[in-house]
Amino acid sequence: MEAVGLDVLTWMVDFLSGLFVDPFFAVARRPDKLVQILIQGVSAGVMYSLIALGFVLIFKASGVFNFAQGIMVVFAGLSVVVLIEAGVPAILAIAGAVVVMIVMAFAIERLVLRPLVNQDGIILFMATIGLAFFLEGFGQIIFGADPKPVPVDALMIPDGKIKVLGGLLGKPVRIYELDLTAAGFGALMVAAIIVFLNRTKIGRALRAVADDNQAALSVGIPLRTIWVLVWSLAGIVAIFAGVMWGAQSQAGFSLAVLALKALPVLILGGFTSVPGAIIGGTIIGVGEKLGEFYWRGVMGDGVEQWLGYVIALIVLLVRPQGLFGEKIIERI
Amino acid sequence: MTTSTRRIGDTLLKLEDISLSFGGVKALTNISFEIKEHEILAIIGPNGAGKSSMLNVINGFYHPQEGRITFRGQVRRQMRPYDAARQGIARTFQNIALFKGMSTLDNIMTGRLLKMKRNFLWQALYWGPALKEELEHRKVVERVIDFLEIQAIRKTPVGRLPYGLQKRVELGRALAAEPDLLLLDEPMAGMNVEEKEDMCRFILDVNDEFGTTIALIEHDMSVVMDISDRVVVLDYGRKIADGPPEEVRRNKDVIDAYLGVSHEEMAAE
Amino acid sequence: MQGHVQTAEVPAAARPLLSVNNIEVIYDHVILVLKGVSLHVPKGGIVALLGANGAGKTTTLKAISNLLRTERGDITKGSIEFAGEPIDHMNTNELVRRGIIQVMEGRHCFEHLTIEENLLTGAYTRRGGAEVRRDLEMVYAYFPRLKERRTSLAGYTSGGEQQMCAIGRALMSRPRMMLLDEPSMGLAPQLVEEIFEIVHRLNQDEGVSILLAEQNTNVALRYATYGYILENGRVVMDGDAAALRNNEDVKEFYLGVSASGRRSYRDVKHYKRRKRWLA
Amino acid sequence: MIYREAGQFKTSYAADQAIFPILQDRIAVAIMMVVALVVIPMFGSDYFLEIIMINVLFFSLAAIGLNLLTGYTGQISLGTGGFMAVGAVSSYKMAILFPDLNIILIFLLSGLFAAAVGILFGLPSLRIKGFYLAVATLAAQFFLDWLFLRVDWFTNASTAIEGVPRSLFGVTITGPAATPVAKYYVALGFVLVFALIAKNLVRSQVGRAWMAIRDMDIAAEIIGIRPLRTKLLAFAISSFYCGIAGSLMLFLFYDSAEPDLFDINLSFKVLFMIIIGGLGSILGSFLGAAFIVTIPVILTNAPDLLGLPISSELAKHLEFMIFGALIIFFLIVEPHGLARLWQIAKEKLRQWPFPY
Amino acid sequence: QAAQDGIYIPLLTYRTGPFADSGTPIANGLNDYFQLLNTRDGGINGVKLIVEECETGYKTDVGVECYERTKTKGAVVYNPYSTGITNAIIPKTPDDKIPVLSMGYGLTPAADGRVFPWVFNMPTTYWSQASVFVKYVAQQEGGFDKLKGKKIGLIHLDHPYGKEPIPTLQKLAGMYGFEFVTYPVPPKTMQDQRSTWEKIDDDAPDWLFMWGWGAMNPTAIKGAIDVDYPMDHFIGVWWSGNESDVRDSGKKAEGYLAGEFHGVGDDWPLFDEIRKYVIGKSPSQTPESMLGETLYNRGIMNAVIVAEAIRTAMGKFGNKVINGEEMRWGLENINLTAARLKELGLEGFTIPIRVSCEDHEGNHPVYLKRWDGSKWVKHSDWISPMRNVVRPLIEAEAKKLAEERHLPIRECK
Ligand SMILES: Nc1ncnc2c1ncn2[C@@H]1O[C@H](COP(=O)(O)OP(=O)(O)OP(=O)(O)O)[C@@H](O)[C@H]1O
Ligand SMILES: Nc1ncnc2c1ncn2[C@@H]1O[C@H](COP(=O)(O)OP(=O)(O)OP(=O)(O)O)[C@@H](O)[C@H]1O
Ligand SMILES: [Mg+2]
Ligand SMILES: [Mg+2]
Repeated sequence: MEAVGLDVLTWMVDFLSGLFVDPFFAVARRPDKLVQILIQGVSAGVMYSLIALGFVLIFKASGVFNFAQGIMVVFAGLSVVVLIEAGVPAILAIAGAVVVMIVMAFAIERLVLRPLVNQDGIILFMATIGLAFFLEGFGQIIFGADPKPVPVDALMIPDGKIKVLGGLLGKPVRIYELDLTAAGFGALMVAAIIVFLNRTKIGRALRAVADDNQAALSVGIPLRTIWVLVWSLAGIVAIFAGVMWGAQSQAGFSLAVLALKALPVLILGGFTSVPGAIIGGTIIGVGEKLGEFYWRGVMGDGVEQWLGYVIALIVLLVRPQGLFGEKIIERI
Repeated sequence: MTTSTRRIGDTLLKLEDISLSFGGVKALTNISFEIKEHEILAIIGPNGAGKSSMLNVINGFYHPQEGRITFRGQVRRQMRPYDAARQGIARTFQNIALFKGMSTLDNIMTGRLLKMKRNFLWQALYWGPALKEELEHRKVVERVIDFLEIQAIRKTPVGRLPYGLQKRVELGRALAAEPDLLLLDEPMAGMNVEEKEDMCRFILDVNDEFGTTIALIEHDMSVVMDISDRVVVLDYGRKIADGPPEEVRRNKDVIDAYLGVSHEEMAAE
Repeated sequence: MQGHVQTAEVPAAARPLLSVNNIEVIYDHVILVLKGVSLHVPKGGIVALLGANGAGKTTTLKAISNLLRTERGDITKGSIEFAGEPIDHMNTNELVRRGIIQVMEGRHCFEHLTIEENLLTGAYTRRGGAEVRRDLEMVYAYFPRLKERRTSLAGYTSGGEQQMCAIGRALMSRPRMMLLDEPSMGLAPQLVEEIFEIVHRLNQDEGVSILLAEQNTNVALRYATYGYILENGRVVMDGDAAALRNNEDVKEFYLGVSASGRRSYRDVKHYKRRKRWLA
Repeated sequence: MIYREAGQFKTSYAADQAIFPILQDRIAVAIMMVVALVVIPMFGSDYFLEIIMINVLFFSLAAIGLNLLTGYTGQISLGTGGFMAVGAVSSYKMAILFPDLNIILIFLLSGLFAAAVGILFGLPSLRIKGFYLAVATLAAQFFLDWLFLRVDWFTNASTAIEGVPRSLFGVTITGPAATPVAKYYVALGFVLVFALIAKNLVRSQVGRAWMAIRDMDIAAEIIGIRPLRTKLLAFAISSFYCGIAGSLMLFLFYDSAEPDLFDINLSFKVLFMIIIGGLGSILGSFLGAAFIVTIPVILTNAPDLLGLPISSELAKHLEFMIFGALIIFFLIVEPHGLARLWQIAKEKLRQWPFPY
Repeated sequence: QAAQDGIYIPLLTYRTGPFADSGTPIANGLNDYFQLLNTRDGGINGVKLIVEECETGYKTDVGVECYERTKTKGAVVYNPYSTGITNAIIPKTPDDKIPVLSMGYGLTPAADGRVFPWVFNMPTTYWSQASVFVKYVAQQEGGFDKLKGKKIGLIHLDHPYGKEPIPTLQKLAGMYGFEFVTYPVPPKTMQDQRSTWEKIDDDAPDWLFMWGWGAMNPTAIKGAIDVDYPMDHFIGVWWSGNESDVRDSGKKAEGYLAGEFHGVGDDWPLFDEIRKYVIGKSPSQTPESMLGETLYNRGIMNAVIVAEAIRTAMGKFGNKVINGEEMRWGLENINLTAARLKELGLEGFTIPIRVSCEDHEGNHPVYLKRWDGSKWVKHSDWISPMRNVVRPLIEAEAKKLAEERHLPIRECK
């Protein structure tokens, strides 16, 4: 009995020191690695945010949890790639993809959202699942099922790496130009969206629509226009996300599942907050990369598969609406 | 169930120096009053005066920052709403809070929840004692349904019912709990005269037959004047009057704050 | 009695601003709710729509503002015209642009917006910041309580405050015609009067036409020029407000006064079932 | 006017509370029972039994489980796959560790394991609601995925977990050697019993408390329902069902499966079933499971049956498109699912030949 | 009905889904060879081949559906092309009496033909291959004794397939004293490998093996480039050695190695025949440029084994539509000699293949190929696996499975 108790005790001590002590030794051993992991975390976070942003826009505007966002990202990315492969200049290819996404927004509004106006969130969620299936089939027919490399040169996306801080940390830290580009463009895009939402009356209208579709209609907010607008916007964000994700690996339909990575980001930041998507992304990105790297010894690999969700869960227990989400109104 | 005649008894609920605020908004300031057994107490006041908040305090949904609540001699400050329900406080809501996806019958059956004792394993069998219990309570509920004259909508999902009937079902749900204290928040809003008459009838009968104590909020002064034993008037979170209807109606503060120009007509009618 | 309103302001020959012709409404493809309702609102008139719970008042208003479709309801027969133009298949926002606005039953404020933001959404279809600000001040003048609570989230305000907010929001759109669904619900008596005063003033000063569904028959008939009584999805009676006020049945069932004067609620001992005009 | 209750008066509350109060319904159900118990096993091909019927059955069980949680209690869960995995893994483990334990008992126990895990992951539901909760249940899903993949003990260090062969009353009912008919009866037995139990639960007080929480949790609390207890009970029972469904899936269908088959896609699949079938409807769970299981099979076989010469690749893409479009189409026709559609159809029948 | 007119061969393929990129060339290779036999020779020994694709999308449940649907049509052999699907149908085979040929993938212990008479994973398995990689490393390092203290990493898809080589490598690590570290990559996030490569960079293993599939491969190669991992110490399994895996990185991936058990390129007479009889003719969907691609060739190789097994079976049972049981015999008694390969127009394409009642793998040698920045070139000689290590592992694991699953153990005379 006692021996067993002792075993359990040592195991506990080992486990806890693995969690909370060993990482500090690891950092002391290679401080450059910590900086490197932080950079990786932020970069990964930015990539998650790019997907989360599309979710947020659509959720804000229609209270729809758009399951098809992942596929839209793939669709948008592939449109650019395929157009460039067909010899279209990069800038026109992007314009072409924008047109594709706007057309898609119109179609979705007409065929899915309009007939389902004023339905529960879960029903619309289901409809977007239907949409995701449809787009997956349709997309593979027109683009082919095989993933395609993103022509970074044609798009003038730098993809080299810069080594910095070598003197300070003993070993240099790598910064990837691709990540810098993503972060830079991401920041620009977020700023533009925030200005657009706050400076125009559309922003307020969006929140009204999300709160109560029917009442929004009744005061004359043109739901259909708003939907098309927001889905187009989300589509444009998707182009960017698609190209960036594609450049990091390949543009193909298997990217769609990565959209799940955006979910903890969303809840952490709050479903309706644009800045929340960015900050949430960064927190999740950094948190899970740190956990994955420094807890490998005690937990094994793959912690990052769920750590993001657990971080989000813990935050939710304190703030049920996420960090920046609209307060959940509980009244009777 | 006592079939007492109406006889106002001792203090059932006593509120002392209740203060409640939300951030900067002071919803209630130093409010004290009592509710006596078997009486019908009306709470009136302008919009935003804190009436609904008062009911929320009584049944434990809001927790006042200050003050003391004594219910049946027991002092309490903090409790969860379900404890209030356990102690025999039931209520209806200003914005209808029915269970929209359920039928009228099921809604009223939920009111019996605290009285049912079989655990879920028995219920899973739906047989023997569980079935017997279910049927017993169904009988009680049918009595409530008969009483409120809503037999025809027994099986209709309440979400589809017109507003007035929903209010009635909500009353039914509260009644099914056989409460000692019944809190009604604007039970007659959105009803025409005839329907209000029905509602008054129900309220008076409950009070009469079962001796249930009732606290109600209502904006229709003729209703308040006709059926209440006592009226408490709130304004901006403060109590400005407390007394029998006739007296309150003539109170200058009440006229200024609440009744306004129309009190002449009210009085005339 | 079917006919057009005859009031001082409106010449007899004027065509009604809004006319609803014999409409039939079905929910969910199976529940028939309106069984041929016709009504007319003259330009500059105040028309009251009365009826018991479930008679179909709300449904009628929603049919006009075309919010029905969002509830899986459908107009299967009849037509609706506004200023001589059919509008039965026009979008709600298009109708708002044309000047018809509905104040929905049950408040429907945007919970997560502040009171002020709620009011401003009412002006969505309008341009011109200055004018909108002026109207905002006007609404605040009507409802001082709203001004006090302007920065609170609407979801946290009291029932009456929300009702004021809903009405104020509709006013912000500068409508030509308002569809009011139980505007007095949950309001203190003083405010009920005030609201009707505001409605009256809008009607007089700005020529806004009003269609009003109301349970507070007393007040409604006092301010209205004409009234319709709905029972079970049919119009069972209509006429000038004054005439309705004096009708015995209306008195009995809607005004609560019988031959012997107003009954006390305490004295109504026996349940009496309303005599249906349509058995 | 074939379908109506005219002339059928109920003389007791008990009769009124029967599951099928109308005679016509009772006859229809009796016929369906005969079909399910006799006709299908007698005439169904192996393919039909294994690929369609057994799938529909264990998915129905999972769908009922999720429906109790999401449809009746309003707690959206995306952890179904994880809870099914708990069932599958624990039944596999028990079957290996205790070779003499009765297989039916093993299934039931695996449900209990899943219920325990369900309770654990249901705890946040006190504070977290709606889509936020949905994403929180994903934490359960991904954690369990990871756990079963990472900790060898659960899978006995092999790459797949197996549906170990077992027999009942001398008939082999699990494992590859069991006949489809035997497996079918096992699945049917479980589904019938547990569907009945679920129906009983939702029409008694527990069910009403769940629905009250779903429709308006604050009001429910005010009338005396304890939210956490009620929600946890829903999590427990729901996971119990899902756990058994997971075991059945392993033992009656896959025979051998990697634990990662019980991934997030499975969670979504079951969620589709209850939304398409109808939230808050036991019948809907069956209809939804039937829809989601059979439509792809029909679509896969369609080009072949119609003799259309399209490549398997194109056929697959079209299948996705049509499946997606069908989901949207059904939602537009009736957002409340097939069960409601069925109800409306009955209502129409009742009024027939009058339009309304 | 189908089976009356010819030998029915269902193909469980995936031209859709996340792994379509790898699935498509394989499917094309398989199809094209059978189509060639049909159009050029009128089938095998005059018996037509009826080939039907069933799209699985690499999903196990869909694969099982395909299996159940096609098995009643008289299928003679299954090529599941997914370790998951293979695992799921293996238990069904003894009752259905249809053999499974999982060529170079699937359940490695199934190589024990006494426990799994219906499963064949010739010409070689993951375990054998892992031992070949270690052998190669030892060669480079200058002998097995030099392995001591070295660190060998394995980056793998975190999926039954990816985990296959782990027991062997662990065993070898124990034997030769090198350190063995794994880097699992979850399938769902295989396109985001940042953490994995940071870990590899931190640990700096001397050699790195890869068991990847689909989009994991090109992403991993980019990851290696990102952290400057030496390409010539990075060796992929034969499923991580397709052109599409490295083409994208081009020159930067120069030096990357991968295992292989058949020829690369299209310098064999057979490919001319395919060009002549098949390409551009329905139902073939192959673009001409795909000929000679690694995975296309793998499909061809797979088809050759199937066809030769049928021929073998016909040798015993007669030139007729054979059934699954006869096919099983054919597979077990296959003898693909160098001479036969030459006849087929594939001289030197692969090494001769033979299996036995006990050994369904054959333990065939493997070689390494090298990416030169634009194409694959043969890099090493054929290297034989360490049978003395691998075979006992296989037998032990097969025994364990036999006990768990109550499988009968067949006597091989
Ligand atoms: N969405 C709906 N689906 C089905 N039936 C409905 C729906 N909305 C209303 N009904 C039914 O239509 C009838 C008329 O309802 P309506 O709301 O128009 O009545 P009302 O006159 O406004 O009543 P109240 O005074 O209570 O507001 C009622 O019987 C109601 O049950
Ligand atoms: N949860 C809350 N958070 C913030 N403010 C609140 C909250 N609940 C109530 N209030 C505020 O407290 C005040 C009193 O509200 P209450 O609902 O009690 O008013 P009431 O007397 O019921 O009014 P009405 O007649 O309009 O229903 C209001 O100004 C309201 O905005
Ligand atoms: Mg109130
Ligand atoms: Mg109404």
